[in-house]
Amino acid sequence: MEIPKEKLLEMYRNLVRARILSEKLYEVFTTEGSMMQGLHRGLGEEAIPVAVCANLKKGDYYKPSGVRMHPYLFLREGFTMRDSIASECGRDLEKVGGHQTYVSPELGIIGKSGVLGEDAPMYVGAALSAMVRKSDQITIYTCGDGTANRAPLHESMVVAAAWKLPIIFMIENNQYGMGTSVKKSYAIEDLSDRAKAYGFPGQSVDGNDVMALYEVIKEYTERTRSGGGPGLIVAETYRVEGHMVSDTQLYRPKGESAEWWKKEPLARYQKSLMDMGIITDKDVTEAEKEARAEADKAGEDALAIPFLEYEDYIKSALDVL
Amino acid sequence: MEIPKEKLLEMYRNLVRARILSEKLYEVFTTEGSMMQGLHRGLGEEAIPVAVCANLKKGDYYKPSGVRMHPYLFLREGFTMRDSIASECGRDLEKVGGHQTYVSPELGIIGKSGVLGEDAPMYVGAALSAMVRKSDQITIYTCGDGTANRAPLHESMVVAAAWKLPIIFMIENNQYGMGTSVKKSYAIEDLSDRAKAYGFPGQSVDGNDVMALYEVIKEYTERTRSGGGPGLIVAETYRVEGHMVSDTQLYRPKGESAEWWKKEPLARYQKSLMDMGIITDKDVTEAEKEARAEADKAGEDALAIPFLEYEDYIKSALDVL
Amino acid sequence: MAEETRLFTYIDAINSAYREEMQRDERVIMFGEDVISMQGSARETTGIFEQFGPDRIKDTPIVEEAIVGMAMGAGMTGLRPIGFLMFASLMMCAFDQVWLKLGCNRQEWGYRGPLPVVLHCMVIGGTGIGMDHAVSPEALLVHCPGLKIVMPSTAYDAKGLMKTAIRDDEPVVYFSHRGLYFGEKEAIPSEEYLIPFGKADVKREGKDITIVSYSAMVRKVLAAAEELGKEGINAEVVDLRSLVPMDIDTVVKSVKKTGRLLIVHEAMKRGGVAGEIVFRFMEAAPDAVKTMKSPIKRLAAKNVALIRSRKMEPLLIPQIQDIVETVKGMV
Amino acid sequence: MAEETRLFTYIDAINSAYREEMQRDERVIMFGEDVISMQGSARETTGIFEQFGPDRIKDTPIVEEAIVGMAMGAGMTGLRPIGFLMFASLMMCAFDQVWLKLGCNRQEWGYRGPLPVVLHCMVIGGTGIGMDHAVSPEALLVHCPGLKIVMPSTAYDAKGLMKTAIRDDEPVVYFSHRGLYFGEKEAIPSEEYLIPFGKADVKREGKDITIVSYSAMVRKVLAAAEELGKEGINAEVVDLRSLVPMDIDTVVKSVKKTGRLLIVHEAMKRGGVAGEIVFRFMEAAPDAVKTMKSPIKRLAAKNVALIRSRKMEPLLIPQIQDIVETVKGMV
Ligand SMILES: Cc1ncc(C[n+]2csc(CCOP(=O)(O)OP(=O)(O)O)c2C)c(N)n1
Ligand SMILES: Cc1ncc(C[n+]2csc(CCOP(=O)(O)OP(=O)(O)O)c2C)c(N)n1
Ligand SMILES: [Mg+2]
Ligand SMILES: [Mg+2]
Repeated sequence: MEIPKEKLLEMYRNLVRARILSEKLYEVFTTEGSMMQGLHRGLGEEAIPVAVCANLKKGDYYKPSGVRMHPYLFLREGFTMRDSIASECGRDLEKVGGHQTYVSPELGIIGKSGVLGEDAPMYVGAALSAMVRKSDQITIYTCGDGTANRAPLHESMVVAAAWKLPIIFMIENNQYGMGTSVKKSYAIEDLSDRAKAYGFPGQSVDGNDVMALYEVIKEYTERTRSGGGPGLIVAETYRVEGHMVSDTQLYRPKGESAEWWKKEPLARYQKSLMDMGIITDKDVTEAEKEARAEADKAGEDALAIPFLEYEDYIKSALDVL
Repeated sequence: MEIPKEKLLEMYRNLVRARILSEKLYEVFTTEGSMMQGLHRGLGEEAIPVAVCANLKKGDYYKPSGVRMHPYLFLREGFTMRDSIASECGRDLEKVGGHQTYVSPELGIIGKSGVLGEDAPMYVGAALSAMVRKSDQITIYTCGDGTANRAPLHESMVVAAAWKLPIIFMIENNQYGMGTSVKKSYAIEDLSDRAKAYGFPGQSVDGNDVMALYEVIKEYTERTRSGGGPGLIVAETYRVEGHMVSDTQLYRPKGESAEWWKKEPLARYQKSLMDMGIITDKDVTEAEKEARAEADKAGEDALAIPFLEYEDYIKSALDVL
Repeated sequence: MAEETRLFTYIDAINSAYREEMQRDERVIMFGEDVISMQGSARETTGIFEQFGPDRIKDTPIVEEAIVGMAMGAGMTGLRPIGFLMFASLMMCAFDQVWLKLGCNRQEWGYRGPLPVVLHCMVIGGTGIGMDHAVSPEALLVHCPGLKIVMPSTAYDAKGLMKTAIRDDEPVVYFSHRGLYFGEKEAIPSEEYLIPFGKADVKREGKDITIVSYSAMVRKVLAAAEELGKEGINAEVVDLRSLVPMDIDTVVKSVKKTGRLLIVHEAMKRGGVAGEIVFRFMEAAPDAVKTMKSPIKRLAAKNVALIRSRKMEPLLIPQIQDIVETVKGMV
Repeated sequence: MAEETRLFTYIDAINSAYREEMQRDERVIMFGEDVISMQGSARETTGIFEQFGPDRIKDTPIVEEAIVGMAMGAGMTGLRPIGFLMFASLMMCAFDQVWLKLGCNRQEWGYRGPLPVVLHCMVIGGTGIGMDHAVSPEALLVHCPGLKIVMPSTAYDAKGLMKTAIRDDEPVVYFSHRGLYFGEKEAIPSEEYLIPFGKADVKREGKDITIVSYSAMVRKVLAAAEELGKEGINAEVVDLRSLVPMDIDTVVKSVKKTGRLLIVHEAMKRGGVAGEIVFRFMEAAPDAVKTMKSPIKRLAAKNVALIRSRKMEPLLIPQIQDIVETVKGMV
């Protein structure tokens, strides 16, 4: 498949923006008074949302992987980096009419569950809804390798398969669920074998390779959108940092992370595009500069957003007594 | 594989006994004052517990399929037909030190859940326990095709696979879960494909063919007992009656049940054994006569068992307040 | 049948609410296990498939978590789903979905949009089927921030409350009771009517004691009240109808008149809804307790699991005679 | 460290109970998510793997239902498992396993054998992590027939109650509170000790009001009592320690002395444990309410979901100042 040049460039700019958001999040986290609720970031895993968003249409439902990938939703139409930072810091987020977590059905996101994986059936419900409403919206639900073992993922795949719903499940296999290696939590090598249990297509792909990802996602979304039913894509990547800041990472073989970092998506993609003659050093510098400016402004704007007032929350939460 | 003659005869007698229990249960159900809690019987599905029990050792844990196969536990050492009937009628069952449901860890049964499938993790726990205790006990957990779609089955298979536990999962595929055909609840043809998701062996077998069942179960139990980890066996059979007595069965194509009844296990097995020269008409008559006598006595004995007294229950249930 | 005579059983009434609302609003859909193939647990969904077709009603595989979660997802994306769970106990398999997702997440996320989901579950205590099927879990849900809880005791209420539930923009858990399904038929208005949540109904007037109850227990309380009436004890029976929101004012008004309060529920005593009712009562009328003619009491299932036994299970749940005796001990 | 000085944080105390009991009885095993790789949610299991090896402690995949169910199965077949759930909220994903299987089935089946299972879960309200993580679900379990519920507030209690839990032949749910984990160190006896369930502990004596609480709220109540003391109001603080069984006698005794009762818990008010406490109190001392100096009150989280916000969440849970003001309103 030949990926159009504009797509390649769009994804490049987005990957740079995503990476710079990863960095910004750390900055914000360490900023006194930001009130950010922990830091679980997706450094090195940014290629996945970039490639997904490049394949989505307006109105499609998309949930990035559970713990760490939510902020990259800013890549979708209707959202901004500022929203992402504000959301992580519990600021008043007008997108949801109040505060906090990205929820905006019109913009294609219906929430995320802190209890991992419990949001999968909701997204299946969105897919069902699109089918009943005879809309051509598709749904992409992503979770981590650890979460993929959970009960609701299974029931979700069971119904999606039985009803041939327009949903694609993605597993972001970053090799760890907190401190537990996939090697310990799975007896299969290729996580996309899970699809065989349900009777829909499944495929693993290098999750640090933007173009490979784009192509697989394109194939799957096209099939699903034209009534081909569910699919499962496993994106192989790596969590280069600890699960969260305080993680001592003793469970991890020395050097493993450094080895993987050599395969991180941005440098690789940049090099490919340069080799293909699509970007130059100057483009790189410019993209970074722009993204940096965007992120700085977003950080400032986000932290300037007030917190929801206590009374407003109580009132809006409709205390029924 | 050559099945020893004694095994063949043992299974024959057990299949006759199981069939006659099926009939007896209906009698008891329609007996005034028996207080039987509904009738969901396993008529025509008796080959499965017969072939399983022929492969179990004392101390192995075994749970027959959820709704309808529990009474056939009498085929195991330590249990009797009387226990089965008493259990279905809520009579005082000394096996559990009180009443009701078969539970007797020493005899290899640790209970069953009315909420279907929720007992699977318990049986995985029994398998774990055997492994930790360095015992060679294996566990066989069976559920129906409908139940096999449920969440706890999935999580059970996930851990069993990850830890290579000595457990065999069996799906008794009788083609329906209440009124819902497997064709509607699965997008796969062969339910044993589920095993591929976990990385252990899986196989489907004619669940109305005693000898075929015996051989597959033997292969699987031997592998599991010698440290080979979990397996999945799907026994293809058919629920020839309604889900329960009041079931109008409108969901079922006319004639489907009659067609399957031609394949019911007892007549087939009887014919095979006769063709093989292992039994004669006389053996058949005798086996039936004996089993009938056993069942009649069991019915009488069971209904003569008193109900637990209210105070005893309250006391024994340890009302902590 | 029901249509002609305008006499409805409880289950006819629910079925008729389903149909009227599905007719009225095509966004209303329903799904659950065997809702087509077996018309639900006990014919709740008779005729729906024939009338509304496969887009509006669906049989699911046996996947309780998915049923509840899908209802939430469909409810956020333009539909008004009714998720059907055969038994209320099956909610236990989908508890995170019911409690944290449907109940809490909307508030936790700050999402202000509609979440028009009805979960309909059947309670079935008293038939000997055991705790695994027969648990009445309302106390667990009353403790959840964002769920409305409805438990009707008559055909009339069942219909009016179901219609309100389907039109509500917030999640509602609707518990029907199997013990009421095929009871005596009631005349029901042929004109459309709705019953608002949070309005208790005085099902019987009296002056000697207030008995507060809901769902199938109301029938037993009314029978007990009849018996007590013969002995000159006049009980007022307050049917809460919805537990969230809870109409405590009607309870206070009644107790101020009678001076006595007994709360009766089918669910287990320890940790049951009686505790919430009594605290709400004391908060609404802090001084009333001082002048009451007898201590407030509760009557509920014993603090043990319902046993799977047709003989034993009914003994664990309050019966008419238990109510009669408890009241006699109070007046 | 802890070993030398005999000064223990709450989490040291739990860890030391684990070790002593695993040392004492080789049937005690434990498993849960990341109990080896990350030493639990917050170092609960430090050193266990090193001391007892891979047969006795296991990291599971992320499978909460399986963790609880396996504990039950292992408990019925000769072991004494501790199932570890990172957050109490994760119990919601395994609710049928906890409530109907572990809690009810033994009674429902009539099984009389031992079921020595401990579920250890962490409660973490007040840090801004939101309802999905921070829910304190004890009220749901108090309504379950066959579970014992333990919620210690000090390192001393945490150790003694954990040891009792591990030796109990019935299922125990043990809630530790993250807010206490790394608090001030306490001196703990170097000799072995156990604390029985069902014995409340008067953590502070007083004569003006009885404040009943448990878990982390006890610390806040004690701080409030100190403040009130400065203003001449002398509060008696009763720490229930276990909710099932519940020691209502100590509460009655205290209230008979003080004439006032305030119940404080971190979980949401509606349907919370305060309702059960007050009903137990009225059942145990039916006449006491008549002579009390002020109406019984409860202070608990607002009837909304805990929001995922470091700024807002703490405001939804009772704080020291709320307790002080409520008490002032009562005396
Ligand atoms: C149901 C549930 N179990 C456990 C946790 C605690 N927890 C938070 S993140 C995490 C690891 C998730 O791993 P994975 O799904 O692979 O996502 P990743 O962190 O690698 O992106 C765990 C166990 C949780 N939040 N929800
Ligand atoms: C979790 C759960 N969901 C639904 C039910 C109601 N129910 C009882 S039997 C049954 C069908 C089970 O089908 P299957 O597993 O194929 O077993 P079979 O009846 O065919 O032996 C259902 C849905 C239940 N008991 N538990
Ligand atoms: Mg991961
Ligand atoms: Mg079946």
